[in-house]
Amino acid sequence: MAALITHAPILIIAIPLLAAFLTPLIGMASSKARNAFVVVSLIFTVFLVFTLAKDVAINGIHVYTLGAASPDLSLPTGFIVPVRIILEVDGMAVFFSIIWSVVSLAAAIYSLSHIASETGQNRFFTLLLLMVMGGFGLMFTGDLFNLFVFLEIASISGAALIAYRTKFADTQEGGFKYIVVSAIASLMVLFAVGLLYGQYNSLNIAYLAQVIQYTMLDKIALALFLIAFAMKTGMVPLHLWFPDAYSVAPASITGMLVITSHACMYAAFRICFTLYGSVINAPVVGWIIIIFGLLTMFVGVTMAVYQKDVMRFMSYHAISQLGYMWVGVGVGLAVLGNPELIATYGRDAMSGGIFHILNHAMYKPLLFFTGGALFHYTGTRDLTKMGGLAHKMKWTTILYIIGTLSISGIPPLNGFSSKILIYESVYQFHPILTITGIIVSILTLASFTKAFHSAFMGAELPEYKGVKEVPRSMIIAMVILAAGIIFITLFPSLIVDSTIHPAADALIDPKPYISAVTGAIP
Amino acid sequence: MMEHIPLDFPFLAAALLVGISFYIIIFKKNLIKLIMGIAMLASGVNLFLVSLGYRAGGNAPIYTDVPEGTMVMSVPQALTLTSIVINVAVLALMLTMVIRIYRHTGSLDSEKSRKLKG
Amino acid sequence: MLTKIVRTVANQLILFIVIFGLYVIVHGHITPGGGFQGGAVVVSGIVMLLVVFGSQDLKKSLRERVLSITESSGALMFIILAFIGIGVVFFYNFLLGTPIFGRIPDFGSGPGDIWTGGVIPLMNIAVGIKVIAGLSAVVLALALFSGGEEVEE
Amino acid sequence: MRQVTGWIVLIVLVVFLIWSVMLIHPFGYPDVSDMDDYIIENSQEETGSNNVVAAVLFDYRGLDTLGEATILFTAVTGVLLLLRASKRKEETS
Repeated sequence: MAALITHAPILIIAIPLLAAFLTPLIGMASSKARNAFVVVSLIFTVFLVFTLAKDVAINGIHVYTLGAASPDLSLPTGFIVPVRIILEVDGMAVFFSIIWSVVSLAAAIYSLSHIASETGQNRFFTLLLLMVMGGFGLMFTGDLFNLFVFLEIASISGAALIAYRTKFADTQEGGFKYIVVSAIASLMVLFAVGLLYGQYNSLNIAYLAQVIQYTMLDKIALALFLIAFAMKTGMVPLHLWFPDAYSVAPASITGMLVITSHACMYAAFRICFTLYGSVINAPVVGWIIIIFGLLTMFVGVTMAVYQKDVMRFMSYHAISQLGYMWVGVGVGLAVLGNPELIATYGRDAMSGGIFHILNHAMYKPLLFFTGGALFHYTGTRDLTKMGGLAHKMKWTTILYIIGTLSISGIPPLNGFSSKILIYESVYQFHPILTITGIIVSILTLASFTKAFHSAFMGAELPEYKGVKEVPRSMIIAMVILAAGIIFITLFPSLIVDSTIHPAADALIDPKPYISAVTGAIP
Repeated sequence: MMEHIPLDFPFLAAALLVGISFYIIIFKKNLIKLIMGIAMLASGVNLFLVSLGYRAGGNAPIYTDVPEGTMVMSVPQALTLTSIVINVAVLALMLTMVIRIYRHTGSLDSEKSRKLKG
Repeated sequence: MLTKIVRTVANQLILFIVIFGLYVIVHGHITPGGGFQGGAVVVSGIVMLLVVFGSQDLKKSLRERVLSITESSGALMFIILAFIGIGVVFFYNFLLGTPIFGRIPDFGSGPGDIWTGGVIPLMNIAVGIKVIAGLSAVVLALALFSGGEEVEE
Repeated sequence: MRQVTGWIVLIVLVVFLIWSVMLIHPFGYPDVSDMDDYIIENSQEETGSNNVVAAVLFDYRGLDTLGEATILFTAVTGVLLLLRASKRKEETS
C-alpha cells in the first residue's frame, strides 16, 4: 500500500495509458470484454485518485521524480537545478483530478450504450482513455514542456472524438475548429515556454518560480500563456469555436470536454499563481481576468437565450458559467499582494470560484448527458421539434430538473452554495460584480425553464410514440453525477473544508509547491 | 545590440515565420491554406526553440568520436524533436478532417463549407 | 502504377532505404538518429512504394489492421520498458550495469560501443516499430480514402 | 470590420514577436546553461549513452517521449477512426 501511494502520481497517468494501448487488442477478441476492461481500469484510476487525495490531505505535497534513483530525489546529488521531469501533486491538482476521474468514469459508462449502434467503438474507447490520461498529466505535471505535451494529447484525442460521427458534416467542422484552436493555443504555449527556457535554462515550474525576474520577456510569456489558455477555455472574445465544437460531439464527450476546459483553467491558475506568484503585478492581471470574466458571463447567457439546438444552448451556458469561476479567482488574484484583504474576502472569493468549478463539473455534464439522452431516441437536437417527452422519459426528466435547479443557483442545491460564496465575497471587492452575477443567474433560470417547457412538457407528440426511457448504462452515468450533486448539497461545509480550502490555499501561497522541489528557500 | 543583429538572424527568421503564419491563419479562407499556416507556425516555433540552444562554435552533443570543444545544448534539440512529431500528428488529423469536410460539402472555402452558425 | 523502369528501380532502392532506416534506429544511442528519425526514413521508403505501385497494390501486402496491431505492440513495448523500472522509479534505467546493453562508456570522446545505454536502445527499437507502423498506416489510409475506399473497422 | 480587427491583432502580435526576439540573449551566447551543462557532463555516466540527445529523450525527459509516442498513437487512431466506413459490412451487403 505504501508503495502504491508513492507511485500513485505516475500510476494514475500510466494505467489509463496502458489500458488505451491494450483496448484495441482486447476489442478484437470481444466487445463485452473491452467494455468491462475500460470501466474496470477507470474504476481503479478513481480508487487511486482518492487514495492519493487522502494522502495529500494528510502528508502534504507529493513529488515524483521520473527516472531518478528515488522518487523524492528531485535534484541530482550536489546540484541545485532540477534536471528530470518532476510530477508534483498539491491540493489544487488533487482537487481537479478528483473531478476529472469521476466525470470520465461517468462518461465512459454513458458511452457504453450511447454509441452502441455505431462502428469504430474500439478506437472510440481507446481515444477516450487517452483523453483521460492527457487530462491527468496536465494536472499532475510540474514541468512546462510536459504540460504542452499533455495539453496536445488531450486536445488531439478530444478533436478526434468530437468528429466521431463522420456521417454528419457539422461534426467534422466542429472537430476541425477544435483542433485548429488547440494547435494554435498549444504552439503559443510552446513559444512562451521557449522564452522562459531561453532566459533561465529550466523547464521546471517550481524552479522557475524561484528564479523568475518578471522581465519584459516574462511579461510577454505570461500574456501568451493567458491568451492560449483563455482561448482553450472559451473566454469571450475567443469563444466563437466553443459552441460549434461542443454541440456536435457525442454527449459523453461533451461532458468530458467541459472538464478539459476546467483543466486548461487549472493550467492558467498554475501559471498565474505559482509560476508568477511572487512577482506578478496582481491587481492589473486580476482586473483583466475579472473584466473578461464578466463579459464571458454576460455574453454567454445572452447568446444562450436565442438557441434552439439543445446542445448549443447548453454550451453557451457553459461559457457563461466559466465566467463565474474567472471572476471568483480573478478577485482573489487582484488582492493577492495584500494579506489583509486576502483574509477578509480574497480567500473566500477564490474558494467560491473553485467550489463553482466542482459544482459546474457535476451539473453541466449531467445536463449535457440529458441532452444526449433526448437526442438518443428523438434523433434531433432542435428544441422546437421536441415536446411531451416527460411522459416517456421519467428518469431523464427528474435528472434534468436537478441539473437545472443546480445551475440556476436555487437554494438549497449546490449551485447556490458556491454562488452565494462568490456573491458575498465579491461584493466587498466591487458591488457591480455581484449584481451582474445575479442578473446572469436569473437569465439562466429563465432560459432553462423555457427549454424544459419545450422539451418535456406539453402533449405527447405523435412522432415520438416509439420513444422510451434511455438504456440503463446512460441512466447509471447520470445518476452518478446527480448523486454527486446531492452529496455536495447535503454536506457543503465538509467539501469546502476538505478539498476547496486546501486548493485555494495552494494557489494563494506558492511557497510549499516551490520548496517541495528545490528544498528550503534560501 | 547592433553588432548582434547578423548573428540574431535565426531568431528573426523564426519571428518572421510566425508572423507570416499568423497572417495566413487570420486572413486566408481556404482550409488547406489554413493548415499550411499552422504548419508554418509550428516550423517557426521549432526554429526558435532549436536556435535557443546553440552555442557559438559548439559541436553536436554526441560523444562518439567528437572533436575537442564545447557542445551545443541538448535539451532544446530533444524538445524540438518532440514538438516536430507532435505537429506531424496534428497535421495528419487536420488533413483527415478536411478530406471529410470536402466529401460532405464539396468545398474547401471556410465560408461556403460552414454549417454551424449562431 | 508507374512505368516498368520506375518500378524496377524502386524495387531495388527500397532495400537500401529500409536497411538505412533500421541502422539509424538501432544505433540511436551512439550516433545521430534514433527511433523517430529511423522510422521516418523507413516510412519514406513506404511512401515511395505507394507512389510507384499505387495504394491498391500496396494494400495486398500491408493491411491497416496488421499495422494497427503492430503499432499497439510497439507502444506497449515502450510503456512496459518504462514500467519495469517502477521497482525503483518509473522510467528508471534498470539495464545499466547488466550484461545486456549495460556497459558505461568512459567520459569524453570515444569510438562508441553498441552494448551501452541500458534501456535506451530497446526504447529506440520500440519507438521505431511504432513510428513505422503508425505513419505507414496513416499514409496508406489517406491514400486509400482518396481513392474512394473506407477503412474497415 | 473583420479585416480591421485582423490587421490590428496581427500588427500587435508581430510587434511583440520582434520585440521578444530582440530582447532574448544573442544567438549563440546563452546567458545561463546550468541544466544543459549538467546533462552534457553526466549523461555518459548516468545513462551510458554516447548520444546526449538520446539520453535526454529517453532518460532525463522520458515522459515527454512517452507522451510524444502517445500523440502519434492518438493521431493514427484518430485518422483510422475518422476514415472508417460508417456502416458495418453485413448491413451494406
